[in-house]
Amino acid sequence: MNYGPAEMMIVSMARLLRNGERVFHGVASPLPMIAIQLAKRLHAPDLVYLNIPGGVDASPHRLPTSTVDSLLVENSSSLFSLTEIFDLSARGGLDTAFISGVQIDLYGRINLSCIGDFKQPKVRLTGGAGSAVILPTAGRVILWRTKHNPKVFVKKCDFITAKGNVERVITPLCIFRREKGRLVLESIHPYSNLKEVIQETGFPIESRKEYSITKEPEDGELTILNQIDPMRVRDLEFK
Amino acid sequence: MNYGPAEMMIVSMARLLRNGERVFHGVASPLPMIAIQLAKRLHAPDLVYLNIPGGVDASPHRLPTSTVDSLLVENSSSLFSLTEIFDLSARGGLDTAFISGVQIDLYGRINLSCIGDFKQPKVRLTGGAGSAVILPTAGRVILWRTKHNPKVFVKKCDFITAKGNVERVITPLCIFRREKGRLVLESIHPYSNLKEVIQETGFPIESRKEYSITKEPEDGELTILNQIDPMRVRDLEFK
Amino acid sequence: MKEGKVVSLKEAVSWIDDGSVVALGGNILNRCPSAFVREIARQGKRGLEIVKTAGAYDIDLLCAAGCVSKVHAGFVSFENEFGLAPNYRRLVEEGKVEACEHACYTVISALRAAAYGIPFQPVAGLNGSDLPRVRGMKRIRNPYGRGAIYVVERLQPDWAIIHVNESDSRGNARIYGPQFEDILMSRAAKNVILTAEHIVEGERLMEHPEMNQIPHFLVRGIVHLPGGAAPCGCYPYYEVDREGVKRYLEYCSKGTGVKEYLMEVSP
Amino acid sequence: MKEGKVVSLKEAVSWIDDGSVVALGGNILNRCPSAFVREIARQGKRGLEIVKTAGAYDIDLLCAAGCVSKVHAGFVSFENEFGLAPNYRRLVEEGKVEACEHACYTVISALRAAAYGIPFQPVAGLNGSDLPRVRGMKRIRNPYGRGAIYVVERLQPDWAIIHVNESDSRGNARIYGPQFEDILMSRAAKNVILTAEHIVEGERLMEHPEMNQIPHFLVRGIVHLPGGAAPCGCYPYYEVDREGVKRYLEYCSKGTGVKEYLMEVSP
Repeated sequence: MNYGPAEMMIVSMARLLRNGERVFHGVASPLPMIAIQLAKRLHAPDLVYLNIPGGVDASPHRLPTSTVDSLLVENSSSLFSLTEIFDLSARGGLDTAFISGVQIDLYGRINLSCIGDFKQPKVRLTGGAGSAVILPTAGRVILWRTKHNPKVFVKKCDFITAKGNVERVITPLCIFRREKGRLVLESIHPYSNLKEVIQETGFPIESRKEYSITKEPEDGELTILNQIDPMRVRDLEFK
Repeated sequence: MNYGPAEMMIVSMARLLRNGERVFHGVASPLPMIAIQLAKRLHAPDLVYLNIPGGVDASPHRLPTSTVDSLLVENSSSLFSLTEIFDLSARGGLDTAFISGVQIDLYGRINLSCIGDFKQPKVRLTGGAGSAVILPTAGRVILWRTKHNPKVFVKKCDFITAKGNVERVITPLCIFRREKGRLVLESIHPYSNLKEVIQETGFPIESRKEYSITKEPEDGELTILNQIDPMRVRDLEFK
Repeated sequence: MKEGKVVSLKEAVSWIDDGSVVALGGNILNRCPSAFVREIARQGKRGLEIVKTAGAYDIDLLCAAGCVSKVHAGFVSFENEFGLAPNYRRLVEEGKVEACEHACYTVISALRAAAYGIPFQPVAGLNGSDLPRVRGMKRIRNPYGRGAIYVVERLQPDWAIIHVNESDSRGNARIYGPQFEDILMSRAAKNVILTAEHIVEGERLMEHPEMNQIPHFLVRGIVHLPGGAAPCGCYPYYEVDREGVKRYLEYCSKGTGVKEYLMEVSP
Repeated sequence: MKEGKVVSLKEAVSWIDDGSVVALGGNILNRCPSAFVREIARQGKRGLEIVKTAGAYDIDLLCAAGCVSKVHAGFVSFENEFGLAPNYRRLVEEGKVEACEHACYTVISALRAAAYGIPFQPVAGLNGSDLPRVRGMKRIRNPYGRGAIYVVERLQPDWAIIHVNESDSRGNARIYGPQFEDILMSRAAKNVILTAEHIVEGERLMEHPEMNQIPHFLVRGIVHLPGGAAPCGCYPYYEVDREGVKRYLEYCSKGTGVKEYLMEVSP
């Protein structure tokens, strides 16, 4: 079956999720929203899905275009508010969180605040939402970003909005794993190559020798992904 | 109509309450529970009544013998938990609280913790419940105690469980008002007299000249009191 | 049912002084007090400090209308479909609005400090972030053991403006579905104004007092505003009006857009 | 419906190690996990630290049975009708149980610190009380301005034992009526055990997820115990069994009373 970066990224995210663990995504997070539903349909039916509207294990009748939409309380087993989710993470009870970054550096630190100076920014960005608390407190953080170029994957963030327990970074080209505090190339997606990854990454790619090729999305994975997201909400992140 | 100390105390408490204010009583507080209902039936229909089970403006079909009974959420307009009541008081939003004391000193400080040393008590008492937070943070505190003798109204508390914004103290014999940090005699109940109050009080009675005689409970007050408390729950505090 | 604390939109907005700290209920495009916010803009309030974990339309519109001096928030944007908040972004870049960026949890913690009557609230996390440095968040020693922890300063809104599903005329109110940080805001703020889809009989709300998350005695006034969250959604009554959001953004992309937008949209 | 996390009373109690910190839900004689507490006594646990804002039967019985080393509470007594808690009182006076007296709000604040993942929680009040001195509560400076404030140390229960009206077999649970501090306890504790009047279908609870105050993923085990709060009451099913409370107190007034009492009462 056909697939592109969106499908490759979602499937990569879903594969990382474990049955039974507590997983959170926040605002502006279509890919994680879809990846969580996919993981629940595949290998992780008892994954505990937490989101900002507060639905626990929500299973909405259709996917919203906003990932804080009230649809994300549909068919929940209880309500567990954003405040509660932060508390849970703060006390060590959140296993996995998905966070994005406008800039991401070699150490997995992210910038969601500003380009240029914080007080007199060239570009004021969205702000880091909960990331400055989630990155240091969640069991692990999976970063993702739907653009892979040297402006995103930078030598140095203009501002460090958050730093912490980043485990992996999912991009349209590859997957990074964090080892000894630094991002190392874990695998390159089948349609990309090492040259492209190096060219599009602003920080040096370490440990080149050990990377692999990301396993292609399987037909079964793609079939269920399309059932979950027939309207292609996932494409919103690639506009 | 006939009345005794219970009625005199309840009516005295009720008269102090103002329409619209937020009033709280805690555990083991039959007289305040009844006084609040009385005030709401008399001059303070919009008094906001708060209690530990969390009923706002509860109007139970019968009075419980315990003042943390779940009956005290009946006919409430919302639930506002004990935690919320403490928060409210902490931020300056609780107008009036009723608190009792096993020992009460000249400064309106109370002991609910122990007779003798705290660590090796002669008598371990109930503990102060919320008093150590309520006394300093509530707008005013009305103390009451159904025994008036030198063991209750003491020169020196064995232990200061709480100190704070005590405004008045209602006893079976009299009403004290706190002025410049000290309890002064405001009025003596009609069936008692100055000699008895002095004899039964362990601290010196100040400003004797200005005290008055407490106004007797009126028939209207007693009629409604008996409607509210036909089973004489109020007598529990005098056993 | 026009009795009790129910007032007109104009009157309720007139209570808000220039320079006030105003917490806005809802989240991004969900259950925001949009009609109230537009009336704030029409009355030309100035120097407001806005408090919200994550906002979009409401914050952007108030910025565009020149009402805002500071925004205390964790996230300000319309998310993927509609992009960045154009006026907020521009005015922060021009130095006309101060972005008091918070982690969403530090907004919550600062509101907790207000609700709990304490000057500051300890908060987990923030290690390694530049936010504490640029925002002046202090780190203090744990007096009970090793280590230190960040504490955020109390942030007490003068007003919390909350759009609810149902309220009675005294202010006993209900939110159905996601509550976001609204209940905490109602406790943290000095005063609460509700805008309500429905003004209902108190007797009906009393049948389930445990569902009335906002008690009457915290509420100063109620404005009856059916559809008052639009173009944001109000679960379960109506979803986000995506055309309405686009129309706002289109007006903004013109020069004097927001004034014209406010003339077109009612209330 | 005996599936999922539903276990026997014996098994659930067997999980609790000697020396554990155990928070008990309910308040005084309302919705206490009484049957669970009796099984703790029967299994002869030792050195438990009990956490509760205000307790009576449950704390007193555990003290009588020799299970308790410390009681962290604001108030321990049966109120006016039944008087002081006789065993708690005696054992504290004999130096066999330590009364770690709290203001109820400092129990709440210490539990908040645990729920919020922070080492301490600032708390308003306490000025002029002897409690901070004898209990070692610290006062710290406000780093954002003048003044100082008391902070209480985190108190994280190993277990919260909560008697609920309804639970499904996964632990999604509901309390009807007064919740007291139970929801906070469920967040503050490392593990939660529910005792439930009714084990119900999850599908029914999902019809109103907003009423399920305890989410399944916080719950380790559920014991089906209809009447499990007795002689305490469980709103709205049954009131306090005043004869039952009297019977407990009568047994206690004899010498080896609690052992006999535990043999008579079931479960």
